[in-house]
Amino acid sequence: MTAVLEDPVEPVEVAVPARPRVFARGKGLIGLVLVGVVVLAGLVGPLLVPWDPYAQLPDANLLGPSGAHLLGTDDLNRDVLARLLAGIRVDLLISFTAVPVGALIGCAVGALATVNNVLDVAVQRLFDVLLAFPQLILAIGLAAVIGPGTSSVMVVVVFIEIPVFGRLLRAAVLKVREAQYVTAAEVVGARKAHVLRTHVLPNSLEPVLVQLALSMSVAVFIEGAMSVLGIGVSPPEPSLGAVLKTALGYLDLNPLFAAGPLVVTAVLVLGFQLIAQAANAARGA
Amino acid sequence: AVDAQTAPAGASAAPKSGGVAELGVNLDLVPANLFTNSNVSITTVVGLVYDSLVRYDRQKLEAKPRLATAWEQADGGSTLNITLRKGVKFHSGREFTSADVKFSLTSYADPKWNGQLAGTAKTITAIETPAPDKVVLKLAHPVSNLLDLLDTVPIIDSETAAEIGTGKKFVGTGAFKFDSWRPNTDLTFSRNDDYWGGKPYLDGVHVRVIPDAQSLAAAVKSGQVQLARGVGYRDAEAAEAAGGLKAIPLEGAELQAYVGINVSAPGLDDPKVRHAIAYALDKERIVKEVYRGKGYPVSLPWPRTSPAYDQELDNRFRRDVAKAKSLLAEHGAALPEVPLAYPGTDGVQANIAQIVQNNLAEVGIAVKLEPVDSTQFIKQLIGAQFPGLWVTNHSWAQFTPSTLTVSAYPFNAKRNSSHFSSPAYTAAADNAWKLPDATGAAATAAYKELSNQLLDGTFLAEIGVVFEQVVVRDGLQGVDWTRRRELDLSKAFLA
Amino acid sequence: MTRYLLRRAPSALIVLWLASVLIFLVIRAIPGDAAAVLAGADAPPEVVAAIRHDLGLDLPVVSQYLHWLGGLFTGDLGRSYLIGGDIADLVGAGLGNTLTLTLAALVIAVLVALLLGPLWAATRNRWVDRALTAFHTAAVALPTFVTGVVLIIVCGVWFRVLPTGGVPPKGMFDRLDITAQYLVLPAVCLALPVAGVLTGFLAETLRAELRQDYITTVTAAGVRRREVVVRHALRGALPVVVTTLGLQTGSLLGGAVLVESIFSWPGLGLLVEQGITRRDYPVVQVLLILSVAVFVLVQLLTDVVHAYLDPRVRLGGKA
Amino acid sequence: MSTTERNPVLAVRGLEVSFGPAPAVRGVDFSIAPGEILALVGESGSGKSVTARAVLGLLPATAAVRGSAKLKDRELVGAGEEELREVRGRGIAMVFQEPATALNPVHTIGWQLSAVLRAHRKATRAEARAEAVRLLELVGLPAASVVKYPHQLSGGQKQRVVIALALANEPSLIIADEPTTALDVTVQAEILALLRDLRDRLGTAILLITHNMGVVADLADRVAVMRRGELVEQAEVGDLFARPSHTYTRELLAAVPRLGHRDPASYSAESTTDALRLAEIVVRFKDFTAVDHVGLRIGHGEVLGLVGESGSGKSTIGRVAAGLLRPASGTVSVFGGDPVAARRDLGFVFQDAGGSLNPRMTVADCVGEPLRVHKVARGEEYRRRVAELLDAVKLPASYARRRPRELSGGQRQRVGIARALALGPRLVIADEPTSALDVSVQAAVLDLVTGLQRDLGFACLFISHDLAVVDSVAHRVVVLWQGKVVEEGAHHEVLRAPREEYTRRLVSSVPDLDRAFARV
Ligand SMILES: Nc1ncnc2c1ncn2[C@@H]1O[C@H](COP(=O)(O)OP(=O)(O)OP(=O)(O)O)[C@@H](O)[C@H]1O
Ligand SMILES: Nc1ncnc2c1ncn2[C@@H]1O[C@H](COP(=O)(O)OP(=O)(O)OP(=O)(O)O)[C@@H](O)[C@H]1O
Ligand SMILES: [Mg+2]
Ligand SMILES: [Mg+2]
Ligand code: NI
Repeated sequence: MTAVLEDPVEPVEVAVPARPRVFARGKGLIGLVLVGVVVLAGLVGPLLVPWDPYAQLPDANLLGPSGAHLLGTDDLNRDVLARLLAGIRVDLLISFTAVPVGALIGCAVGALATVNNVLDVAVQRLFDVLLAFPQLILAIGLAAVIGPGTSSVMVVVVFIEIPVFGRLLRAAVLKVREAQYVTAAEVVGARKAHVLRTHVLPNSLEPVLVQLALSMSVAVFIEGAMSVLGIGVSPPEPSLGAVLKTALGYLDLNPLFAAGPLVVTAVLVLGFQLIAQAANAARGA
Repeated sequence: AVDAQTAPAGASAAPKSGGVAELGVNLDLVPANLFTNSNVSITTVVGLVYDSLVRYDRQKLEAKPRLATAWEQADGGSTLNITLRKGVKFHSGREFTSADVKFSLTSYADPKWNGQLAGTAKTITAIETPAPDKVVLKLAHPVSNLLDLLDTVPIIDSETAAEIGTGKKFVGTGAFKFDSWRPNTDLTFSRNDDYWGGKPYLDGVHVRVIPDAQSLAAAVKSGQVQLARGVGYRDAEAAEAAGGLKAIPLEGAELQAYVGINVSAPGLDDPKVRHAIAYALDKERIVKEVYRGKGYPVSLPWPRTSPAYDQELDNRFRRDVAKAKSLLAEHGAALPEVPLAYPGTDGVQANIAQIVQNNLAEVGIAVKLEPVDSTQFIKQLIGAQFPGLWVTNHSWAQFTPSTLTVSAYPFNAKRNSSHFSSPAYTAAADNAWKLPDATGAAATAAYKELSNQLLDGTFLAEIGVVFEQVVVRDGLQGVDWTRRRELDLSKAFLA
Repeated sequence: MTRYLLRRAPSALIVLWLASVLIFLVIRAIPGDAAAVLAGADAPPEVVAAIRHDLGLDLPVVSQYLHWLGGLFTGDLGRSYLIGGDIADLVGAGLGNTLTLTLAALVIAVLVALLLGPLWAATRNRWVDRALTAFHTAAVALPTFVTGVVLIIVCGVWFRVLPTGGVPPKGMFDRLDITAQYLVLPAVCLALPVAGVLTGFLAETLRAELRQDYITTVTAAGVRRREVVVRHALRGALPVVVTTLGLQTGSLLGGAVLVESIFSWPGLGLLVEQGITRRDYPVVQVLLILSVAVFVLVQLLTDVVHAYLDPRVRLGGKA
Repeated sequence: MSTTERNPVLAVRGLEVSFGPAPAVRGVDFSIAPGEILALVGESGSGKSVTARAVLGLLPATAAVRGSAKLKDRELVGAGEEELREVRGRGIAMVFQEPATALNPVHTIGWQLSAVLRAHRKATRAEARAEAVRLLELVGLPAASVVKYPHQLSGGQKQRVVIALALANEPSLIIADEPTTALDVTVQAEILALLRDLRDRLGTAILLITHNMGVVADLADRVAVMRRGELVEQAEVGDLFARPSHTYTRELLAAVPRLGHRDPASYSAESTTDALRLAEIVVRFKDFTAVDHVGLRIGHGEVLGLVGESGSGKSTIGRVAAGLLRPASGTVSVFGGDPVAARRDLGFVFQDAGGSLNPRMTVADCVGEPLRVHKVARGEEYRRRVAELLDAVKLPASYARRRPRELSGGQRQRVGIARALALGPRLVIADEPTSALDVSVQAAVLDLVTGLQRDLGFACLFISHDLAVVDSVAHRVVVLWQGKVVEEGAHHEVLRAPREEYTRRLVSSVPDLDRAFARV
């Protein structure tokens, strides 16, 4: 028998998903742009608005939109646009710190638990318990324990995200552990720690990244709902939820009050979803 | 309305019988608190079901007969002889007698019920019932606010009193019989045909619990309820503008918005600083923007109808930033950041807190807002645990002035939330209380002294006298209320 | 199936037990106490202490826990301190209302998802796709408390076609048309986010399903596109959707807290919020353990339905 | 050929398909006469499937199709969706490669047959059901199969169902895209017989897509050879095997492994110890016995072929030998010790090369992992060793930085082999190292393995279900059936003159290429 292919010719059936390009071009790019716009608004927006979000302006009670106050003023005579822009910062702070922290704790616990069967069962039951509390009820309960405020919103978000990420990573690890390349590493005599570090974890993290994007928008929701319940970010600090809560009381007077936070939330949610979808697609799901 | 004078404006149509009035309230009943709490649904139930012995007129502090037809002092104020109305029946059908008065007053003094006027009730050393329609009260010493007690204590049926706490039965002699309570849902009442004051026009009353204030406003705007209690001030204003209904301030049943001050907190122990705080408050703005003008700014707790009201004294703390700053300068040392507690879920208080923070910042006092949930707020109020300032409402100043200083917890001369005590204030409070009569020259002098003490001490800075308001559709007329905000629908009708 | 349930039972019980401990401890960690609320604003500390004693709040925590647990097993849920009455009665009344509301919301969400999901997955029309993307974003991004307020203003105040809130005066089952009127706004409000999530999820799963080989098989056999999507692909997507639906019950129960308050719907969500703010421990404890139980039950149920929908599991092949 | 030209069922002219700028099919012409079986062969990725799908309009929207494909008089390229639907199933039906995924797992066989039947004609449920039973009987399945779900059928049975689906609307042409690749040789033989029988009885034309020359020899009337999107040769099957005119065709035919073409290779034991010795091995999964008292031994430098149909326990034995699986009973010894302890001297080549490489690691990292794990070499020395290994499997150094998914299947397999050789093993376990590859690549990989084995002299457990492949590499062969050893001996004896009934059946199922080559 003669070898037909002496030299490696152009690879046949090569399916190279050009991930970064696909991601950055389609939905992912739009998503990044949407989130980027909001982040930018939060970062530089307050510099462009002449009003201090905390300043209670004399004789400016519940003014409608005008040239001076593009979105009007609220019940405490503060410029709504200034508060909206400053509020974005607070929400982004919550999203970008609490969610990763929750994710980190969840992932650490979820991954560690897979090492030992008894531990695994215990951790899984614990996650079940945490998941079993409806999010808002958990929020009300925790806020009652630690008192309302930004930090309590963060704690609530962390608690909500822990089981979500814990379960996700655990499932991914269990699946990856069955992969042939893990067996391949075992068969050359690699240690457990080596296998976990170089093979299992890096390949389990992708669903986590997708979930991270989705959870970012969940955090914005939780903040809003907690503000409406009066247990969110404490006044006078502005947040999307706080601005929305005020706006809801004056919808009949000026529907535009509510438009600001709603548009921002929608843009954020859409942006994060698109990113998650694109990440999903890039994964080949 | 008991008398035409106090009937709300607009009651013009001729009364006619029939129909069930639909009411909406934003808070549900807490049966165990029936005699201590004064939330909207409790005061609705008490007003519909129960009667008191006397009832104050809403303009002047003058008691009118209810279940008592006559009363007179003896022994220089240490004895009160009361004659009761005859032929009055409880909703259970049982005849009302002097024994029921004794039972009700005794129950009220029981610490378990923890009635607000327990201090006054405890001065009653003996209750004699010489005849079914006669009651004699023996007092340890004369008190100026005995009639407040008789206005406040609901006459309850001794046979069913045990079931009040469970919310299963409320039996009184009032215009409406209590039928049922479904927690978080509704309360139903039907007409008491045997009511001593005449058969009510309404067939019944249905009270719905609508916890969301905005939904409550929507319900009354859409006509689903004819009367709503607990609608926000701005919502009420907007609803009124839309037409078809009125927001009626409950005049005579005034509330006071105030900033409480813990005088043992660092910095706040100096009366100069407390005065500076009082000067710094923008009371006009709070009344105008938060209460939408439903009230007026004050420096003292007394409403304008109170015998203690003194315009000159009341004008003492008008907003004066310069004065506040100079007082602070006199104090010298820089103030640490002062915590300000408020009930976090109460939008009105949250707004007041933010305005106060802003006002104080202007004169150079840094304030840190601390929202606490309502339960914890009450606990801290009772336990005098507020670390610095707090904002909330108080009442009782609409009654005999001495009632405030002996009963209301923030003012109690012996022990109050502010940790304030001064022999002069204690003496002035005691002096005003132990008067046999609530009005007259002696009383006026005593009240003036009391007011001066309050202003000097300033352990709480009053913001304004404000009103609860009920939003009533034009179709429901003849709505009345007591000084304790109890709803009286005995003469109400659906036009 | 019974064997399957029996196998799952121990872990469900462990979850419930763990939850009961957690609930009990966390609630006691909440500052502020019921006695103070009960005593009222002007009560002297002695009175508060007396009330504490009456309520058994001065007993050691462990014996309070055991007492409560014992009560749960004997069906004695205890009495509410502050809301008043037997907890069993309170919860009974609220449970019916909440179940009605959440089931109605669930039905709406599922119907919307079943209608729009396949349409979205199968459409080749750009405008339909955009409209559905917009719907999905709006449904997911609009918080319940906003839709609730807007729905009330529009349908209850401006047009006055529907009641602004409350429950049917004569009970849920007196006249179904009236019940429907009261139910529609809160149910739609509660259903919307779930419908959005579910629609998106169904469409996503369907798209994956439509890439499967067996879809090519039937397409190549000349089966109509609509039929391919609805009769062939949808069935395969259902098991996954059922699982998602199960996980969404948590958000339905949580959403009920806001929706019930906005629409004055006297259910468990309202009760739990009230219970926590008033420190009515016994009520909160029972409600939380109930919600955990519901969640656990729903998970079991979705597993069973999943198994039923997937013949590979049902008939004992590999999953 | 003349009949074909005059009255073809399907006539394809100048068919071009491109995905974006890259053309996948560039101008293909062929036609099929009624009742004719045309085989379309060619290496992987040459455009066979794309051609077939283009005919039925089953390509994704990203594909641009030009040219013409006529079913009788009906033009299919550019036809509307509804028009194509009319044709699909009734004019042209399709049979796919993977019977496991070609059927809807959540519906019964009967339901799926009915659904397809009712796509083209009005029929009541009962009528459709009766027709479904008839179809199942036509493809040799019991009537009771209608109520079964796909997972309750074996692979061969599933493929019969897929064929029944294709037959449901009596098409004039069936396109069968690799209908037997996923099946065992024995099952493959049955399916091929069925297709031939159907053609004979119903007169249906068949376009058979495959890269298996044995299948072609067995079944086809005519052959069309594709390469890189072009049709390089078309001929009657006999002509093609006897006189291939195109070089590519010649290469293709030469690469096909054939039973009995290697000189008998014998192995003489140099030492008394064995590289691998299994004795009385039993492996159970729950209550299923996968390996039942199996014993085998491999001497130093010996290549042992392990054959048997799918599920017979071959991979399981491989895993036991590598110490990846503990047997329920029996002893395993590698170089006289525990297999886990001997891992430094052991190389394992996985069946699924793609799956056995970490998608995040570069080719160099994959190959070098054993060196790193055992800290054999580092720095410059490490890089040199990796480069040597890549060179040994004929992968250019420029590929070192690529990720596994940027390689072709054959290249991935080479990476797997390089990794297995990294530590200079004395025993290599190769589990179906070529089953995922097409003939030409397979030939290259086999060549590589035999060459390396000869040079390095390691012992090898060579697992495969392809008897011809085993015949061309092994010294000795062990035949496995349902977890038991049924026959064992030198490769030329067992595979050319089997003694056992089962082995005979296995050998006779292998398509006889020699006859095709002999046919003129
Ligand atoms: N959807 C697609 N998008 C882009 N390229 C494709 C697509 N489908 C197939 N191709 C490309 O078209 C070429 C021909 O593919 P095709 O599937 O026809 O090969 P084949 O001859 O059937 O190979 P095999 O024997 O592996 O099945 C390949 O290079 C492949 O990468
Ligand atoms: N982890 C497992 N759990 C349960 N059953 C298993 C497991 N691994 C293998 N089996 C079963 O054991 C039997 C032998 O499997 P094995 O993989 O050894 O077969 P094989 O001969 O390699 O087949 P193939 O040619 O398809 O690779 C099969 O019936 C398989 O279903
Ligand atoms: Mg192909
Ligand atoms: Mg195998
Ligand atoms: Ni010819």
